[in-house]
Amino acid sequence: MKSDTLIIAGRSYSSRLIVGTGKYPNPDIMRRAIEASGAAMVTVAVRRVDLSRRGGDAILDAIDPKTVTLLPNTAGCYNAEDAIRTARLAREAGLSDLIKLEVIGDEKTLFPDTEGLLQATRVLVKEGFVVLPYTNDDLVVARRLRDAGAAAVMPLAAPIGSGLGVQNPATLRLILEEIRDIPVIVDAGVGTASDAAVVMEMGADGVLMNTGIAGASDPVKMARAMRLAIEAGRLAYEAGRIPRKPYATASSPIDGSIRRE
Amino acid sequence: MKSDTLIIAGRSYSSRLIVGTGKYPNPDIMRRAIEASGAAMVTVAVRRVDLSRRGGDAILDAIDPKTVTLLPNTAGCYNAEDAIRTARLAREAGLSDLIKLEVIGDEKTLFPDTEGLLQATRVLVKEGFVVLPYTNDDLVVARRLRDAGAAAVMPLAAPIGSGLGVQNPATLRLILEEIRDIPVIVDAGVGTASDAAVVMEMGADGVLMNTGIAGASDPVKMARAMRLAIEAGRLAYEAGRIPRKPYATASSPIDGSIRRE
Amino acid sequence: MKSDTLIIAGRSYSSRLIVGTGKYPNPDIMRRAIEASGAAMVTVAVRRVDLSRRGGDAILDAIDPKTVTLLPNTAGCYNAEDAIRTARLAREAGLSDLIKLEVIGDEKTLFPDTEGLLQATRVLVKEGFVVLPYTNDDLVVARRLRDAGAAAVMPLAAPIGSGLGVQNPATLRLILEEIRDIPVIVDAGVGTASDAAVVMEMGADGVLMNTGIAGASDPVKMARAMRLAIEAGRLAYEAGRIPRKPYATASSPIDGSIRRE
Amino acid sequence: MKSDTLIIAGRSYSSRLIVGTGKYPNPDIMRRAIEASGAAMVTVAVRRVDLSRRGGDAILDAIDPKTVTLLPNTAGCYNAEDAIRTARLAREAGLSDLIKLEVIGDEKTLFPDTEGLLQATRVLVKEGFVVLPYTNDDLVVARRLRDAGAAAVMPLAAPIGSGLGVQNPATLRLILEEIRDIPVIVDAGVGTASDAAVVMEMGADGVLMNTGIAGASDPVKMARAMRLAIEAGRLAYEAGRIPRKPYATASSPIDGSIRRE
Amino acid sequence: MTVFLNGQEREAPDGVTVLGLLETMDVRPGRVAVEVNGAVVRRADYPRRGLADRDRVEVVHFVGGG
Amino acid sequence: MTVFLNGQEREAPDGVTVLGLLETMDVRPGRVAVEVNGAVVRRADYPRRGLADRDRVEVVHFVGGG
Amino acid sequence: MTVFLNGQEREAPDGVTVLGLLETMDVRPGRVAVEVNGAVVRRADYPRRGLADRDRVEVVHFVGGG
Amino acid sequence: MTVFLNGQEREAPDGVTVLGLLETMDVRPGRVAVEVNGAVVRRADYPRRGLADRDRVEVVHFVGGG
Repeated sequence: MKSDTLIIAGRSYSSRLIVGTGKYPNPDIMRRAIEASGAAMVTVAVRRVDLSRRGGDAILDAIDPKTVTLLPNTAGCYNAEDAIRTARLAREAGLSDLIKLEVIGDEKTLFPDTEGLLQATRVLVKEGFVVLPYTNDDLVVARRLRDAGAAAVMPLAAPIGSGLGVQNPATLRLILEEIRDIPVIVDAGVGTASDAAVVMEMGADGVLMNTGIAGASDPVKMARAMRLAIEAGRLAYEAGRIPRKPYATASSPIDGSIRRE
Repeated sequence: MKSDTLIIAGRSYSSRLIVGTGKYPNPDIMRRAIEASGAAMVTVAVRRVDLSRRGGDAILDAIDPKTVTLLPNTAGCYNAEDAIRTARLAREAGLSDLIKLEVIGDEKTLFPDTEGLLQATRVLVKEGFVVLPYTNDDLVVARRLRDAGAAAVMPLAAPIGSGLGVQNPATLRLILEEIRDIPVIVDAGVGTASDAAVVMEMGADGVLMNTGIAGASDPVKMARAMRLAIEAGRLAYEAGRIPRKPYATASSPIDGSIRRE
Repeated sequence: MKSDTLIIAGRSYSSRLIVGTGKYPNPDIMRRAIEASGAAMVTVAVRRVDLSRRGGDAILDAIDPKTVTLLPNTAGCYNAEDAIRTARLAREAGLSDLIKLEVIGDEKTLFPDTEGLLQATRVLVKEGFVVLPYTNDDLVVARRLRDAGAAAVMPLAAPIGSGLGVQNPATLRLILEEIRDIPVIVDAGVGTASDAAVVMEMGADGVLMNTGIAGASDPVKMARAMRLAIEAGRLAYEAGRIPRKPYATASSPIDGSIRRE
Repeated sequence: MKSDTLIIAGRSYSSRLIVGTGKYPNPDIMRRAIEASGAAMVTVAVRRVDLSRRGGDAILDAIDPKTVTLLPNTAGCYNAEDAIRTARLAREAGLSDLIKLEVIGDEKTLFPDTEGLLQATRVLVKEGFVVLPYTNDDLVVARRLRDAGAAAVMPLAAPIGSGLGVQNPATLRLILEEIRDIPVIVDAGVGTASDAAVVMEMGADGVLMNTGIAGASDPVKMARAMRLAIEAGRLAYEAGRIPRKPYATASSPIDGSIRRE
Repeated sequence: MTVFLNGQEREAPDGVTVLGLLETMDVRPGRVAVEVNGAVVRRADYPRRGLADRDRVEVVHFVGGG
Repeated sequence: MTVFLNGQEREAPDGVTVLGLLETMDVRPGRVAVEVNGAVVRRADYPRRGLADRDRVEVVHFVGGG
Repeated sequence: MTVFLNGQEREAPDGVTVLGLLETMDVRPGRVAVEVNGAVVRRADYPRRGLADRDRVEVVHFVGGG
Repeated sequence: MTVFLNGQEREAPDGVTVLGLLETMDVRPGRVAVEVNGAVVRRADYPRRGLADRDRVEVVHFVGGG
């Protein structure tokens, strides 16, 4: 069904929801939550193998890359160079050119360093990566990322893990109006189902989230809630909502009711 | 599934969504929208038979009271007396004691006259009605309706047909905290899917809407959106959302990332 | 100056700010805060004389009823009868027919019992009181209070002492549109200066507050802030603000700037 | 009085309000509005002399640079180079090294191009300018501007001329928390007095506005409103507001009221 | 005789019953409710409830509403 | 005799007036209001309004409030 | 010779100075700033800074702006 | 010789290959990526890419992340 299809760099994914794999209570809950979410793409981080703990390839034991597409990220990189190195390693470790590009500019908020992000995007696009940059809600930066060849732009709704929902609908709306040739995927800050629905109703092409699901009291149930919310939001966007009015409009007929004379 | 069950006056309904039957483009779209909504209860208005147009029982041709429960309303009544008369007629015309009680106090906003509402509730409860009063977000009134024997309280989110969504989450939350023995069903003002999800996430037992679906560009699609949104909101409520935080929390591990030395 | 004049029941007061006298750290700070607020009217409560503590007429030692008008309240009354008795005692203890009428319906929120409020208003208006009822943001109730002869209506912005500011601008705006022949004074819930300015910009005739000033870290400074904010809000209301626009409009000339060729 | 003093690059200004000089109905209203605003600094644009209209030095006829400090801007510049050239011309035309630096990245929103802004800031600081950059609400950019030697950072509240007020309090608050050694002056988007008060209550050091005053129905009255609002907001910030609470707290004593037995 | 049917003055045969009146209106009794002078008439009573001159009769049914 | 003064039982001289009662309490009559058995007593009547056994007397004044 | 003054082509006497050009424009030198070929000319240099054929000259001043 | 493996100094046999190093670590080569002195080593090259003294080697893999 068209409402559910997300196309990135010419490839179709059967869900508009991308989920992270961090911070779950245990691998089993993660696996069941991913399944309940219906996600076709999941993010993973790139980290040094822990030499003291032999084995421990937990993430690929829990997730079958044949059923979901892996989207490696460059989380934890604070400059373009580290992000580029991490992207190259991710490509070697994985199976595709997909990279969720993060160049972080601030430890407390994890807000992107947009200068570094643009720089890294330009390098990685030239190297053939399918770059999905995590950015802020700056329209000018979004346009430059697009012009630099990003395969999508992924503005934040709110700080990573904050659960605050869309903090500035006006700027997000401007990006959605402007960026029409590649997907706009809202990445970070979604705390609950309605936050996801709001984003989809604004016309976003998809939502990426991790903590909102993994940190819920019942991650599997929340994963299902998110899946339904994203479908609901997309359908509402397509269905064309009623205009907002300051006064009431009766839904029952005005005439013919019983009145004392 | 428990998440979807709404219990009113001891009887179970298979959906938390109640939909109106007014203002659809045509009966066929209405029928399909109701089906797509999954609603188990639909509202109808009570009006004088139009003597000039013979026949015309359209609503009961389009809706089969064996598959959905009819909930007659007293829309258009501006005082307790008219509402009481209308309720009695509705019971005679219909098949049950259910009544969606409206006593309107203002033509422009269709806000309830809570004095008249309390008065009519007291009378109708004594006559054996299952009274579902449309009220505002006044906690004191909600408690009195409950104490008067109402089978649910149905506070508005915003003016009828306005599509504004919950205008005062704080007062609605107070009602949800206080009224725990009978359902709280949010009635009126829901404009789009996320509005419905928000209400359910606050812990509402159900949502009643009409214009939000009937007035959408594609009512059938919006009906499905609302159904999913209500399920999503309820699941999110049950799943226990993450707390809101002013700063970020990383979803990928802090340590082990690649950094220049 | 006209912007600063509040007229109640035909009498002019030189400030649109009415302040309470409860909860100050000490009488001296209260006196200085009232002075800094510029208020021409202050509220007082009616309480039993404490027989164990001789003397203790503190409030009238700190406030000179010749320089500010006393507005006794019926705070703490949970039914019309208590409020009526308290109003009668207040008239005897004081110098005027002014009464700030409170009939409380809930201990946790201190929301008004609007049924009892209407009842008490009707009785006290007949006895010649100048009734200023503390009410909620229910338009229908506001109109009935006006029709019952109230000298003003005083809807809350938010719960007493909560400091939340206007919780539902839409309903407050409806009251301000409807009630034009008597003052609308927003009573309760103002937490800081901008909250007061917002209310005045919406067209309120005045603001009544207590905790927002008395509970601030520096009550005297906050009193001055509130005075200025109320003047600012009123002036902005009279000055006619610019319309809100989704996009930018340059404030410098478009043409004639220096550009590379 | 300390509350009213704004210090930029070691120099004190007697008001926290900076006003623009564009878009007034006529020079006389502009002059009176500036006076009513109490501003000690006013912005001007740099534009080509109109060779067809001889004379026409209107702005310096209306404003006496001895009584208010001129702050030339680089409005209309869409890249660092144009902004730098304009700044140099402004210094030659004027009397000081002050420059309000704008590098615009989008015509519809007039949002800044933060890459170009950083670049121009670095150049102009080296040339001895006192750079006041108009920026967005990006914390990472704000910190870099500071580190590049900007004399203040001037994040927008909303698009220039939009009158929307602070669109993202969370991000503005983060900037105010982080940038403590130079002033944070909110530039653009203030529509009415309460918008200005809100910004000052958050701890901003000043506000720069133009359209909010010049475009009001009565600019002189609105100028006065803005002056008072900024004082009120600053005083409230210093006075320490009460905490927000979800429930009520009585302002009159709990005990000793009259109750039926 | 004259009855006020849904607010309109109408001629009706002397002593007509509620059921008789509904039949002259082509209304199916199973889907309406009837009030005479402000009091509901139970459906079972339609055949025997006679009307008097100047009675106010309301005949209502369900229509679409919210 | 016994009166209930602000809810507390108190002994008072037989036939004491409101004014007399206030004086025993050290209360300045000018700043209080008095209710006896639910009805307000006007200030001018304090000297002549006598109290009876088991009367309920309320003596109130203004305190700080919002 | 020809100069480009504020983007417009203009005839000017050979070897005219910035000051000379401003005078032909009736512009008071004290309130403007001048750029020749992208570089600012200091006010003190107006009398001696000569212009050459096809020079691009910008003459700007302050106008109302925000 | 000494290599810096994931930031830690380690002894390694002279001339060891990337594959050899991974084997001493008990790491399955199919699930990791390797960087030597800042440059990625393709998986096919692990058996023949020899390491030198003081080489900086990074061995990474996928872990849970958002």
